[in-house]
Amino acid sequence: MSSLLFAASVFVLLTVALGLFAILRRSADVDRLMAVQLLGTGGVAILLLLAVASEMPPVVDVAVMLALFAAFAAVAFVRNASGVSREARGE
Amino acid sequence: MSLVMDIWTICAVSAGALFFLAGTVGLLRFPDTLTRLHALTKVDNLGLGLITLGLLPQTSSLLLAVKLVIVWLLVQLSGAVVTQLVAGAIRQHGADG
Amino acid sequence: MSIASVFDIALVALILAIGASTILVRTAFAAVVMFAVYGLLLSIAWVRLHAVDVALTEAAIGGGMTGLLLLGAVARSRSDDVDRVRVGYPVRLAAGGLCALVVAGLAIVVLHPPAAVPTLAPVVMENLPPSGLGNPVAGVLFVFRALDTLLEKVVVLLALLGVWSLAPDRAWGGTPGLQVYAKPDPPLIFLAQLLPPVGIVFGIYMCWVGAKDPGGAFQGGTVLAAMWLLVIVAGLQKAPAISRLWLRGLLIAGPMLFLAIGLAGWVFADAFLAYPEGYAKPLIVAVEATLTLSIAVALAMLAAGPPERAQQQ
Amino acid sequence: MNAATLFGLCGAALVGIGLYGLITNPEPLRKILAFNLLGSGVFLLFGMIARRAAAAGLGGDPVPQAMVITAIVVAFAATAMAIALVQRLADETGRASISSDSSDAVDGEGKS
Amino acid sequence: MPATTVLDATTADGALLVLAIVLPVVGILLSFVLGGRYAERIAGVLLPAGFIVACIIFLKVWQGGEPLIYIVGGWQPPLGITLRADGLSVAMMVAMAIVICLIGVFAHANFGSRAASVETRAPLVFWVMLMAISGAMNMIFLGGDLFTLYVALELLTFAAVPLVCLDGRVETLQAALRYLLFALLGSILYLVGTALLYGSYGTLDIVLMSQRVRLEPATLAAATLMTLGLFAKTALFPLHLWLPPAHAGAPAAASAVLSAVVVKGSFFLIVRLWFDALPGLLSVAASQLIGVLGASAIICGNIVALRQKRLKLLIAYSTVAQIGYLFLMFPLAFSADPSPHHYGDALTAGMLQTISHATAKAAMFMAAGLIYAALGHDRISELGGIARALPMTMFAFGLGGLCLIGLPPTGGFLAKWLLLEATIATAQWWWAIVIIAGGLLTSAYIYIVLSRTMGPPNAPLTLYAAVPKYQEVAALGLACLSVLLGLVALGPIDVLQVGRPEAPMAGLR
Repeated sequence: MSSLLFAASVFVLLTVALGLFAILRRSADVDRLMAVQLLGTGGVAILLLLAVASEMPPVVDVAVMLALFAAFAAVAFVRNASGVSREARGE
Repeated sequence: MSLVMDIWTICAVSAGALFFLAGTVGLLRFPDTLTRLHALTKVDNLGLGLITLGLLPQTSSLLLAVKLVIVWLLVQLSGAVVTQLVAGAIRQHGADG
Repeated sequence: MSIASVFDIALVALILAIGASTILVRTAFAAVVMFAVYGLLLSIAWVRLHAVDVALTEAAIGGGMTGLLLLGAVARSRSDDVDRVRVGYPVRLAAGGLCALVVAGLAIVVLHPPAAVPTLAPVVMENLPPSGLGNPVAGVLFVFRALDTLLEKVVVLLALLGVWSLAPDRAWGGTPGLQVYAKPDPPLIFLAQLLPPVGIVFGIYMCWVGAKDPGGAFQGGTVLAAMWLLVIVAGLQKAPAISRLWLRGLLIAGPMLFLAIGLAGWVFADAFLAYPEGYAKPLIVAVEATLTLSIAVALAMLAAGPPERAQQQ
Repeated sequence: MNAATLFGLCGAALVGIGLYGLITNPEPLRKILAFNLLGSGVFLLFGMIARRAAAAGLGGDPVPQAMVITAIVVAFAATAMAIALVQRLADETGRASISSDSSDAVDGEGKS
Repeated sequence: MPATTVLDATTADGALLVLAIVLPVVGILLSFVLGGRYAERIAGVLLPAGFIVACIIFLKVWQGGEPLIYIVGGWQPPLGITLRADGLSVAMMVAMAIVICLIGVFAHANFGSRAASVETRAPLVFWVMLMAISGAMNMIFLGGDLFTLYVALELLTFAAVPLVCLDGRVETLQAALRYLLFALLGSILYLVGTALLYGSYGTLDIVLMSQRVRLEPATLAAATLMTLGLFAKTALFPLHLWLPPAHAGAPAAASAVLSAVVVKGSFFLIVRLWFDALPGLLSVAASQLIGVLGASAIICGNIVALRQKRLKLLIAYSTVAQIGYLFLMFPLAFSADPSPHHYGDALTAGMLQTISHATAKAAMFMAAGLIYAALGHDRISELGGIARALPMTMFAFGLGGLCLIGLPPTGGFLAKWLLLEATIATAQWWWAIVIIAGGLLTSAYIYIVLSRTMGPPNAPLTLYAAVPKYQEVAALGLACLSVLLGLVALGPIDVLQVGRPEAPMAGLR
């Protein structure tokens, strides 16, 4: 079972890597952000698979950590895109 | 019993991994940003969801199982919010951000 | 070749590719995005190295908080995306040669481990039981090398004061220049209402579980810091003015308690930073709990930047 | 080659990549990024050493692991300070770049 | 591995070492919560207290002839951390404590805080950072563990960088950023070395390491990277580019502490590394290379200093040159025909140069700061007549200059004399040329400044601000110290040999 889960994690890793590179070639920031989101989800999945495959339950905590931080890139990005920062600097 | 569990795990994890592939391909092939966002959400809820469900029978304790579900819910939440935020940003400023 | 090593090789290749593109990619925004992804992959690498404590720290600080900080910075300087002044070709060549030399040297060292690999793991495990801790890394941080940990807290405080010192004089004592949204953003507010309760519970769990399993004050504190920042950014709460006494008090509470217990060790356990027999675990847990709070406040304020607005009276 | 060595080599390569970026990138923000890469490469070297020294039922030597945790926190503090400096500088000058003298070029030659 | 390791034990009075580190830390924490109004008062109590502690430690080590050791938490290395005060550490500790205290006196004029006023930025930052520097230096002198020393090094960096840009001008911000990047690169390179050394020997304790060390690729790579990193932090030529703008742009008190104290921290670590942690590992060729860097620093630093138009920049470039002298001790100590005698002499000379430069340079930066405050500028060509207006300040500057040149009976003279003696004894005449040429160049720019200031003013001299007497006294006090340092040859200089290994040249080479 363990090697099958490893195989699944390799598969997920390769998939998201593929997606990542293809998207990073595009120049739009939104696409880059989606790539981060994709890799974030992929990373969480990989960690969960690894936790079970290598029987290291604390690894799930790492996945929780990643999941908690998953939205922050988007939050920072939107703050940038909405232009609020520029106004705030002017005051 | 454990055989049934194992088969369930194999099926669900494989299906989840396939959704990752599908989502990624969607992200690559779909023409505009909003549809790509749509593909992305499939990865969040179905891809990760199926993997989580598949892993549940293999967990050693209840706490661990609960944590797995929490992880999934958290990713769902952040995925949903990120999609909203990005879509909103696109509506305001166009796809270049 | 086992499937695990296939995974490792794929992971390393991806890390190197993303690391290199962080350096080579044209725009600063793309580089920062790359770096956020990079931190995430690195924490998987730490899991593969059986260092879950480090993986947690990397996920929280290396990836999460640093990414947050850099994204914030790049967001502020977007208008400065001017054409990059590139250094000359000879310099790049020389730099490349130097770096190749360094890599080659390090690779030789990596590939030639000493005949008998020295390890302190058995000594740590042998001496861990009196402290009542189950997590050897926490044991090293809070028992054997407690002095480092204490000094590192002072380093963080100094860095914070260094960041604050960059404020203009008129803004001293005011609130950090962390931008909030001008108008309420419903999805963001939704996130800022839903995520922090989970995050706070998880932060406390991290701190509590750190005594016996991977986790601890750093990781817990970072999560709390991130949640606080989220609430501030969403506009649900104001950033505190840096002159607030409670803020200053929280900042030093952890190091102060650590130091006090360390000094008490002089009287009750015959050495500075020694714990009296039988009381080690509760004392360490108390130190960790206060440190979690102090770290949370310190990291959040570090990420929030120097004060920019004078305090409203 | 075991996993520890593999990640050790990865760390070594990252040190090189980070160093290259630190020397050749004129933008301060990119220099800070490069410094973080360099740092994480060093941390991976620690990780390799810890993993290689696995014993007593542990997956790795906890002493270097603890050191990495300390170093990560210190690196974060450094990054925060550097970014605050860059931003203040950008606010003061309107552009985020170290003065246009040839310091970076000389840095590179100095170390080679 | 031979099991001959004799475990150290906490010596009587070892607790003083903890006190030397804890006092500044308490000061930092208290200043944070009590606020800027009290920071100066806290520093005013704790810095002299730290000086007294340093003196007591010095006396104990000198009289006892044995290093003081404290084992933190009762955990023996390699698991735990020891603090160790040998001759080198106590000499440096006392010297740096006294320099820091006098800088504190000097700084009262600029960063003094009035009671019952609101907290202001600069005073709080300055006093906290000053205490942090004092604590970090003590930690560097006493730390017996290479990783603890890394943390101490970072403590020093984070305390020093904000001092550079305390006034928030663009130039100083740029200088601070460049300094920070150099310093971070330096400490990360040091950290690589730490990792590799731990991987080879399973310990970072300096004493244990010196017993276990072998000549092998990992050790050499580690030592090279650590040394390079520390070179960058010490601003050894050609990694000195960050230093002049950073030191010249800072407020006078900060310049003094940066130039006199902070660069010595990383230099001390280089000495610790090569003389204590990895004894006898430095090859003759490598030591010659370090010597060449030092010599280039002396020549280039002095020549560039000679061409400076502004006094503070001149003094900053002279720091670059004087740092060069410190590195001349390596080729002299690790010469082709090693004898313990020259080894000790070169080490003594290096330490003496460190201390006398610290006192002299602090005095000169203070004097330059006073001139700047009085005139509103520090352009050398327009300094005419200032010697008559501020005689005590210029006297302090002149005495410091004498020490840098190396005229008897100053500490600089004794240091350079010992270096010259070592060059003759080890038959390395080429370093003697550098030392003498450096002295001549130094005397040239000191002469230029002094003759300008003693000459008649170009225009009637207008003093913008009165210079407080105690500031002049602080500068003069340091200058006098640098002169009187030459007299340590009569006695206390022996302390430097306390705790040195019996046979430093253990046959590794």
